[in-house]
Amino acid sequence: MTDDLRARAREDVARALREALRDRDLPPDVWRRLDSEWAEGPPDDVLAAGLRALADLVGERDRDLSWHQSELEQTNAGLLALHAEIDRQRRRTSFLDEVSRASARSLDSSHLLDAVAELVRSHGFADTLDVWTLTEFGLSCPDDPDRQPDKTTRSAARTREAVRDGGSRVSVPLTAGPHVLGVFDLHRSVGEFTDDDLSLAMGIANRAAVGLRNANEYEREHELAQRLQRAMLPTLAPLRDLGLVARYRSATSGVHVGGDWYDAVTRRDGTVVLTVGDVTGHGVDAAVVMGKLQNALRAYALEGHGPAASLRLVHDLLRGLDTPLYATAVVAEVEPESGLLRWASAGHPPPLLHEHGGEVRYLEAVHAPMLGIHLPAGLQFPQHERKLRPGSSVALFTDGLIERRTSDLDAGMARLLDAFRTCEADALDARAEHVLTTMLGASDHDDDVCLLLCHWEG
Amino acid sequence: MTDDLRARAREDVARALREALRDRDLPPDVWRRLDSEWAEGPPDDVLAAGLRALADLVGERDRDLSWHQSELEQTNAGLLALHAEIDRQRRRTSFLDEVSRASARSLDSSHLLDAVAELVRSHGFADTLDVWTLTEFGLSCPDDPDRQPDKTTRSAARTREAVRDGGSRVSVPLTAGPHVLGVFDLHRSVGEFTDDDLSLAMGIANRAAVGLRNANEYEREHELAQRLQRAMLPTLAPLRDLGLVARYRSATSGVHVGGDWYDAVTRRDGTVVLTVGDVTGHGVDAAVVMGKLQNALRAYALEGHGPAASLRLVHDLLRGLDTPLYATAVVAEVEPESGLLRWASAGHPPPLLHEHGGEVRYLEAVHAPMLGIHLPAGLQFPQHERKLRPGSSVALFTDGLIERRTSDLDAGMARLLDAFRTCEADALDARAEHVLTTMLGASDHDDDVCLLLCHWEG
Amino acid sequence: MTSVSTVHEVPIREEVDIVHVRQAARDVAVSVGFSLVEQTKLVTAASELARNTLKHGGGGVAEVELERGSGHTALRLVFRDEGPGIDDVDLALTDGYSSAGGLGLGLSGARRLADEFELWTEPGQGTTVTAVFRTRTASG
Amino acid sequence: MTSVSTVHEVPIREEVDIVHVRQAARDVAVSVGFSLVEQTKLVTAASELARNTLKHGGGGVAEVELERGSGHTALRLVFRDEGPGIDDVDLALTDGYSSAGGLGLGLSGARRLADEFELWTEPGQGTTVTAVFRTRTASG
Ligand SMILES: [Mn+2]
Ligand SMILES: [Mn+2]
Ligand SMILES: [Mn+2]
Ligand SMILES: [Mn+2]
Repeated sequence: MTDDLRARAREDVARALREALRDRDLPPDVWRRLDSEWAEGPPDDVLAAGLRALADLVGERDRDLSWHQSELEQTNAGLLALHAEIDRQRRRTSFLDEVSRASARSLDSSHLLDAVAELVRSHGFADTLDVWTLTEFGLSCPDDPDRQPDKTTRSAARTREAVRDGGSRVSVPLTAGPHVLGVFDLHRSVGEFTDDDLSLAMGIANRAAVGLRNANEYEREHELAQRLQRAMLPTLAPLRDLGLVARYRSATSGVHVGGDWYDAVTRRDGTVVLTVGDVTGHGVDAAVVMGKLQNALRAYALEGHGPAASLRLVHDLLRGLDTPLYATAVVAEVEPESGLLRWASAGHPPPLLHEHGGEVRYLEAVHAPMLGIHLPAGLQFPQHERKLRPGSSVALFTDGLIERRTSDLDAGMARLLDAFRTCEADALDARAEHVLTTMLGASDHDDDVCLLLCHWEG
Repeated sequence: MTDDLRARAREDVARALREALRDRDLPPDVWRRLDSEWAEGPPDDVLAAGLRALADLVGERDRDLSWHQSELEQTNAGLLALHAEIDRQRRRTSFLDEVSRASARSLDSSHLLDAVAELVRSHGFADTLDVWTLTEFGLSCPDDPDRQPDKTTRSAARTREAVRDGGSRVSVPLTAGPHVLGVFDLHRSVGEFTDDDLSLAMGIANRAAVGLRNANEYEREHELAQRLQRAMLPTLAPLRDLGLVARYRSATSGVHVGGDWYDAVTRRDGTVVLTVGDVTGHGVDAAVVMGKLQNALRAYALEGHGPAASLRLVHDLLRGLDTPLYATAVVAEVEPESGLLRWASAGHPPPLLHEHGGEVRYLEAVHAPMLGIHLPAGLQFPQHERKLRPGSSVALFTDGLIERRTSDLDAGMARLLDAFRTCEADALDARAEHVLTTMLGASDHDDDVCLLLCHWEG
Repeated sequence: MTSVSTVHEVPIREEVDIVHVRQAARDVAVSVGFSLVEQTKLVTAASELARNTLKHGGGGVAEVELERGSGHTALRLVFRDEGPGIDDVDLALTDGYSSAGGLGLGLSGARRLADEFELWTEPGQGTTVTAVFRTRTASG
Repeated sequence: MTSVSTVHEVPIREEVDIVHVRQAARDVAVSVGFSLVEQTKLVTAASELARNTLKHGGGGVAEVELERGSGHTALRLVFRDEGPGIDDVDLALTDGYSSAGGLGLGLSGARRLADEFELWTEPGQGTTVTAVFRTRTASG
């Protein structure tokens, strides 16, 4: 056969094969490869060449397919892993944000530490969390003051770094700026803390520490204000010859800084001078004027001035102060030898006398006007006296005890008499508590309250 | 041809074809399908059947491959989108955590609002952030007190919800518990706020609001403590006949509550009584004793007692107080008519006299012991007097002005003389400032300081 | 009112059927306006659950159901097999575990991706897994 | 000391080459101890960058390089083409943009997945993209 004849025969066979595959929806590159196979070699091999070409294609496609299947499967698995990993990170970040928020929710350090501990447990980060706070006496456990920190806890505070103790215990320092404020001890009953957990624990501790620092700073200022205010009222030393009890209750609603005061002082001659007073209004200004009046009254009383003269002198002093506030006060002095009671009042509720037999009455008498208002020059303040019967008590108090927004003054004064009458206690302390409980109950009171009880046994 | 012959011929051809494809690494199902094609039909068609079967397989594999390619491509795109989406969420959560932390970093409300605003800008969440805080006078802009809130801002505060104004402005309320504390106005110069951005803005505002509430509570307590402390020192009213200036500087290191005091009071006869004193120690206890001594001294002075008698009475009063603290004090009285100066000191640095010509000296003289220590009964306190020359000033001060840890008392007293001598100012105010600046400078002082200047023109 | 309709039922007998399940799930998701991220979560879970049906259950069937209510559209995938069942469901849902080998995030990963997930199984009776995916965007 | 070696060079001429690039990248990643998540980020980025080279650059070549130092192993992918280049690089790196159509997270998504990313392009001169992936785990 000539080359020409061979070629023609080859083309015939190829055409026939093309015809046979015509209804197969084959991709273009299949035809390209078949045509190139068919364009070469002897016509007898055309069929086999076509077959081989197709078989090659099947093999290639099969390999490609298995690569793609494998890639798809691995990508799928990778997608799940990526999603799980990022989900873990997201939960971690949102956990830290929750810790930040819990640490800011309260300025009460024990509240916020409880809230953080609760979060740590509910997120399953640790099974127990022990809190240690650094005090002037070292690391202390607020939940159990007798407990001593162990080596790991102390080491975390000293090194300012997370310290492991085995796999299931970690101690992390609570550091805010340059200061170590405490330590968290974290325990797991199942599973170990990974390096990642350690850095998460530090993240938790850092956020809690900032909240703790804020709470501490708030508490410091709050305590300072409270102490300044409380320190304005004297701590009464027990008297030699008389029973004495004093109570102060700040208003439970509104401003908690008040202008009521009580005082008791013993002159060199043994006379005891009792004072209860009430500056109008509340707040810092009232408290400061209260301090001035209380101390001036004590100064005059100590010097030897009687109740009326002391009040008159304090009135002058208040007039000289640059303040729009007024005050009421009652001063009573008792001679322990004789049981003589002298008293004077400037616009104040009268003293109450509780006698041995149980009789209770108010010592109603003429009194001077309020301290600080304009008075005619030379006006004398009235003063009164009476002999106490042995076993009597005198009660001085401010209007906060008897005045309620819901009832009038007379009703309140009658209720107070009843409170003393119904009191079965004998001890002065218990009587004061009974009266306060009966008069104020558990309800809010918007005025502050003073009560001073003095007992003369005779 | 019999069926038998045909089958034999078919098998021969099939075997020959199998042989031809032997070196093709075809998957098992290809052989299965080829064998089943070759087992049927006339032998002439065996070749064509094999060809068709392979072609079918190529087509199928090609379709499967394109499905897998498409799935792989889409999964890849989906993975990118998921990653981008979760990355966005992660950044969002970590942004919120940063906001929480910034809101807790300081108890100074303007600091923390600045920090939050800075975060909001640096994260590109908004281009400008205006802060409004709710005061007793309504919404106020701390950066520009004259600015009035617009309708959108007011609406956010009223409804406690995020309010849009167009696409690029959002106002969100700062709410902590039941209280609205302020509003953030967020502006974008490019792009609009989506619904998602609105909820993120609320998340930012909620976190900032908790920090703001804490800062407000801290500031309230801090201010209360400061006011209580400051209110213990009088606001001196100008005198008719004398120039008067007083300065108090609390210690800049350690406890900021001190026991120094100054006072000035005019008796009804026109005599002016000046006092400066210093209770030992610092802190609340010293401050409270200071308040008592200051007020008692004022009471005695007002009553008419002279400097030595007043100090002696205050000594008795301090002895009667239940406190381990002592005090030093100096009392000076000036008669404006005559320029007569009387003074007495109890363990206190001497007064300084600055005369018209510029001469400066200390009024060194015998003084009584410290107040509060045990004294022999009936001991009189020494009192001194001298006539002032017209244009003279008297300076009373506490040891905090002259005593430094790094130098001794004598050197300090000499420095104080120099400070007065080198003063070129004439006004009393300016002289007080010059002396304080010269003596204390900008360095820390660990004791509190009082300075009282009184000028008699004559 | 909520209506539920079965849109596709795909037999799972060989490897290539996994791609059929993916395609069926993707088609429906696209038709009701799932975002690319939502589609990806759905298709990935469908793929893993189909593989689980094939490998662990010895083949079965996947149903793609569409639940339309006022204001929400949910796509529900149900995979049923009559294989050996799962002995310890909690263990099978633990990250990293797979009794049929592999990477072990299949079931737990699908559960994490889905909005709702339910697994019923009985030793010797086979396993049915239902996974629901919701879209936040309005349905198309 | 840090040593860099080219481990694979894969021509990118047709669709199926994308799978070749994926496989080459995955093989090397597995051999140096990349975790499944790290592998997935790497392979996904490789796939997108290969597709970019094919579609935008009209084909080119991918190189997989390994950088080993004391205590770290990094895998560097380099994609080179001699296509038309990119006119506006910032725009091309914006989420959602793709001048060759498609979903538009290819370049920006790859950049987000990589630890380091560099793009060099010159109109008419072609484009070279380098993406580096580090592993935190010790190298195998
Ligand atoms: Mn009151
Ligand atoms: Mn009252
Ligand atoms: Mn002092
Ligand atoms: Mn001092």
